Amino acid sequence: MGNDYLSVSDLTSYIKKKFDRDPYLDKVYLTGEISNFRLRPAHQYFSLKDDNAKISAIMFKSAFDKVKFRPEEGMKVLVTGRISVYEATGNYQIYIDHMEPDGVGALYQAYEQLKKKLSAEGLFNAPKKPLERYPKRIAVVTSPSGAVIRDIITTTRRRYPIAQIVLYPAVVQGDAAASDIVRQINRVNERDDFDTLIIGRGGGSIEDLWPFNEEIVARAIFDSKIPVISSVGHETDTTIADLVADVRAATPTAAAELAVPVLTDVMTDIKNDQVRIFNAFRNKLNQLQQRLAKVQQSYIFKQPERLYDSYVQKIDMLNERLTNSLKETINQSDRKLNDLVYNLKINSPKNMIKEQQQVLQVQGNQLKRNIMLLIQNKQNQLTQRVDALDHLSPLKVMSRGFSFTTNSEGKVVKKIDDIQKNDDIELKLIDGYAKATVNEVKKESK
Amino acid sequence: MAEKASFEDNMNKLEQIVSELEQGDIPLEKALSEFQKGVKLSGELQSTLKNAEKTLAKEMTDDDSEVAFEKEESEDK
Amino acid sequence: MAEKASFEDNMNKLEQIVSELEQGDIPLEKALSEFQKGVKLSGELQSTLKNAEKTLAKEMTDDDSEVAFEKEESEDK
Amino acid sequence: MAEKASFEDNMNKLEQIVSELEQGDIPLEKALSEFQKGVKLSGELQSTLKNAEKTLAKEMTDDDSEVAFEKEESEDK
Amino acid sequence: MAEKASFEDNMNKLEQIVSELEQGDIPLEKALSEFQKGVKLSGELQSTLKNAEKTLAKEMTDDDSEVAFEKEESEDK
Amino acid sequence: MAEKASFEDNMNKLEQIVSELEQGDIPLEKALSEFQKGVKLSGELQSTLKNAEKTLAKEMTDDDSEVAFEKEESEDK
Amino acid sequence: MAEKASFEDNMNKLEQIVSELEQGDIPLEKALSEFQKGVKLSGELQSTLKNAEKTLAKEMTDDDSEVAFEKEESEDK
Repeated sequence: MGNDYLSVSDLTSYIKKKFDRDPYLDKVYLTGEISNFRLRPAHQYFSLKDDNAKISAIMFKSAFDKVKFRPEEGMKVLVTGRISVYEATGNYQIYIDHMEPDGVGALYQAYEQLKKKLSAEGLFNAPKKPLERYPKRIAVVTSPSGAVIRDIITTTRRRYPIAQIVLYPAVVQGDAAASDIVRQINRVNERDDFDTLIIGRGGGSIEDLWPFNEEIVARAIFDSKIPVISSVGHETDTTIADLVADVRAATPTAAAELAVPVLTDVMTDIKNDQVRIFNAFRNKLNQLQQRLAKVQQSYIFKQPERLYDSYVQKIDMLNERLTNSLKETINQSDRKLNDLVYNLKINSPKNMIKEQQQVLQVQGNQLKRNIMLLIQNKQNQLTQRVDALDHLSPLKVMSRGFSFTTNSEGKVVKKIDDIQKNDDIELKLIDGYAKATVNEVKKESK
Repeated sequence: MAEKASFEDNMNKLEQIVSELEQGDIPLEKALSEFQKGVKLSGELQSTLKNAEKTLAKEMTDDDSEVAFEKEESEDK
Repeated sequence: MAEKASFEDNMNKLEQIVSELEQGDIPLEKALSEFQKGVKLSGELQSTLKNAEKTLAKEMTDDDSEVAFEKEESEDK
Repeated sequence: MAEKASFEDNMNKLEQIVSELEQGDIPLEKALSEFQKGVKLSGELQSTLKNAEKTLAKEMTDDDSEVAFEKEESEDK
Repeated sequence: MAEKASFEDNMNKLEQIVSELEQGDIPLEKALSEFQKGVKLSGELQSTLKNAEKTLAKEMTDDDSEVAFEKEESEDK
Repeated sequence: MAEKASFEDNMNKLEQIVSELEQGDIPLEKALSEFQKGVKLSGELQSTLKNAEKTLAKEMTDDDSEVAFEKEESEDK
Repeated sequence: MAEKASFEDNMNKLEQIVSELEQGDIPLEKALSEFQKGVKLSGELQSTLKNAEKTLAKEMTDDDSEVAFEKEESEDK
């Protein structure tokens, strides 16, 4: 025989896969009696059984935390979960993710169904109406006799006594409750003098709270023009009304606290706002004043003369340069002129005149000398001639004793024949003449 | 009714004015008018609250008449 | 129309004028007229601020005596 | 029309005259007439400045009332 | 018409005369008349300079009292 | 017409006379008359020089007091 | 007419007489007359020279005192 033997692990793993893949075993609705229950700190391990059978059950902490009741030995419960195999022991067991007590199971189912339907319609996720922050009139639909209205009135009086609470008494339990609640919600909505609507009921069993899980109530709340605060049951109870309402309050007191502010707080807020306005405006003014002051501090305003100071200096400087340059021009011209005048004087014809005077002097002297020489020369010539004449003078002969005789006619008597007796003659001697008369004439022969 | 409805509006306006003024970058003239509006508004709001009377809870009867509820309530206690 | 120019506009103008004048390279005649404009603007701005401050001061005084304030307010209505 | 020539124009003219004169190679008569032109220009410039000064002084005097005003204000504070 | 000859023209003429005289080879009468011309020219030049100096001195004195200055100036024209 | 003869012309004439006389071979009467001419010429030259000197002296004196100089000068014209 | 004869003519004549006399072959009477002519001539010549010298002397004297000279000169004109 060539049979292959499986290991236990392989088989168990195979069986587990079979369980896990089975669509029916993935979500099982199971009812049974709790057995072997002992509260453990985290995950819970117990069994579910009926008269003939028993199954191991496990509930992890995350799922068990959501359970709203305390499981007890022998308690009949409704659970949902999946079936799987715990390989270590080879046991199959139910992994419970939801558990609630049996007996309300039908209501619970109805609740779940409605919730699913309304959720699909978007009633829960529709935008919530904001609450009036400072309501004047608040309608409260609740039982006139319960603690709910009392708590709301007390809280409101304490916080915001100026809000008018108007009770719309409603039956909140039993078969008539739902329609009564709807009637009152509609009545409130027929008026337009309410700011807020509170719907409330005290705690109780799911049956007690059931009217608030009814569709007509849900729709009435959803249709309300006035924002709705719902406070139904205890904090752990979540009704459809709570889900549809604009705000859910854990308690009636909380509902009132949500509905109204604290009057003194409001007064303080206003006061604070006022202070803030003053401060903000003062700051604004201070800022602007500073900004303005900064500009006003500019030297432009403190010493406006600085605007033209530089000009004053510049003009003064230019004036100085103007006069200096003219002065310089005049001085230059003056210097040049003085040089010229100096040269003019140096080169005045005075020297020329002096020179010419000297030349003239020389010429004059020369003139005089020359004429004197000339005359001297002539004199010399003359003297020479006169001397020569002197040497030749016939008078020199006479000076040796010679004389000559002239007749009356003045003719020199050379021959005896030239005279006759009794002629008047004149004897010329060297130093004079003598007049004589001829006494005798005698001719001599030679 | 406009007066009644406007308390929250006015509160909002007041808050808006405050934040506008606190942001500080609005022109002076605007700031001045906002400031005056704000002062006036805050005065009005305060006065509205002061003047509002304390009320006793009432019950709306089926024939739409409001009747005192407080007595009943205090009797309940 | 100068009344219409906002405080900030005038402030900007004034600041511009002052910085222009401080830079100093503008012609004398222009500088003079700018200076005069500046003085006038600064006067106007100052007076605007004064008035705003007076308004503030008055509101604050009124605010201290709330009765008076409320009276005024109710007279306003 | 000389009034229309701006202060800076006249300043420039004066500067030109001065620099011409400083170059020194201009005829005496020209130098004289330029000098006189220069003196006249500088006179006009100076008178413009005097007027500017007077104007400024007046603005400042007017402005003093503001300072006084500010004093009061600071006393208020 | 001698007035129209510029200072520099006369200066040049004087310079020419001086250099002619310096060369020295001119006839006496010419030298004399040139010299006299030179003296006359130098006199005129000096007087022109004196007037220029007076003008300068006057402007400088006047410069201190501007009103007087401007009046005079306009009279000169 | 003797006035028209320049100083230098007369100087030359005088020189000529001097050299003629120096040569010595001229008739006495001619020499005499030449001499006299020479004397006269030298007198004239002398006088010309004297006048020139006087003129110069006068110019020089006048030169110190220009007004006087100018007056005379204008009278000369 | 003897005046017209120039100094030199007379000088020549005198020379001629001297040379005639030197030849010696002239009658005494002629010699005497020639001699006498010569004496006369030489007298005349001497006197001419004397006059010339006087004239010179006079010119010379005048030359020393120029004023006088100038007067004469101007009188000559």
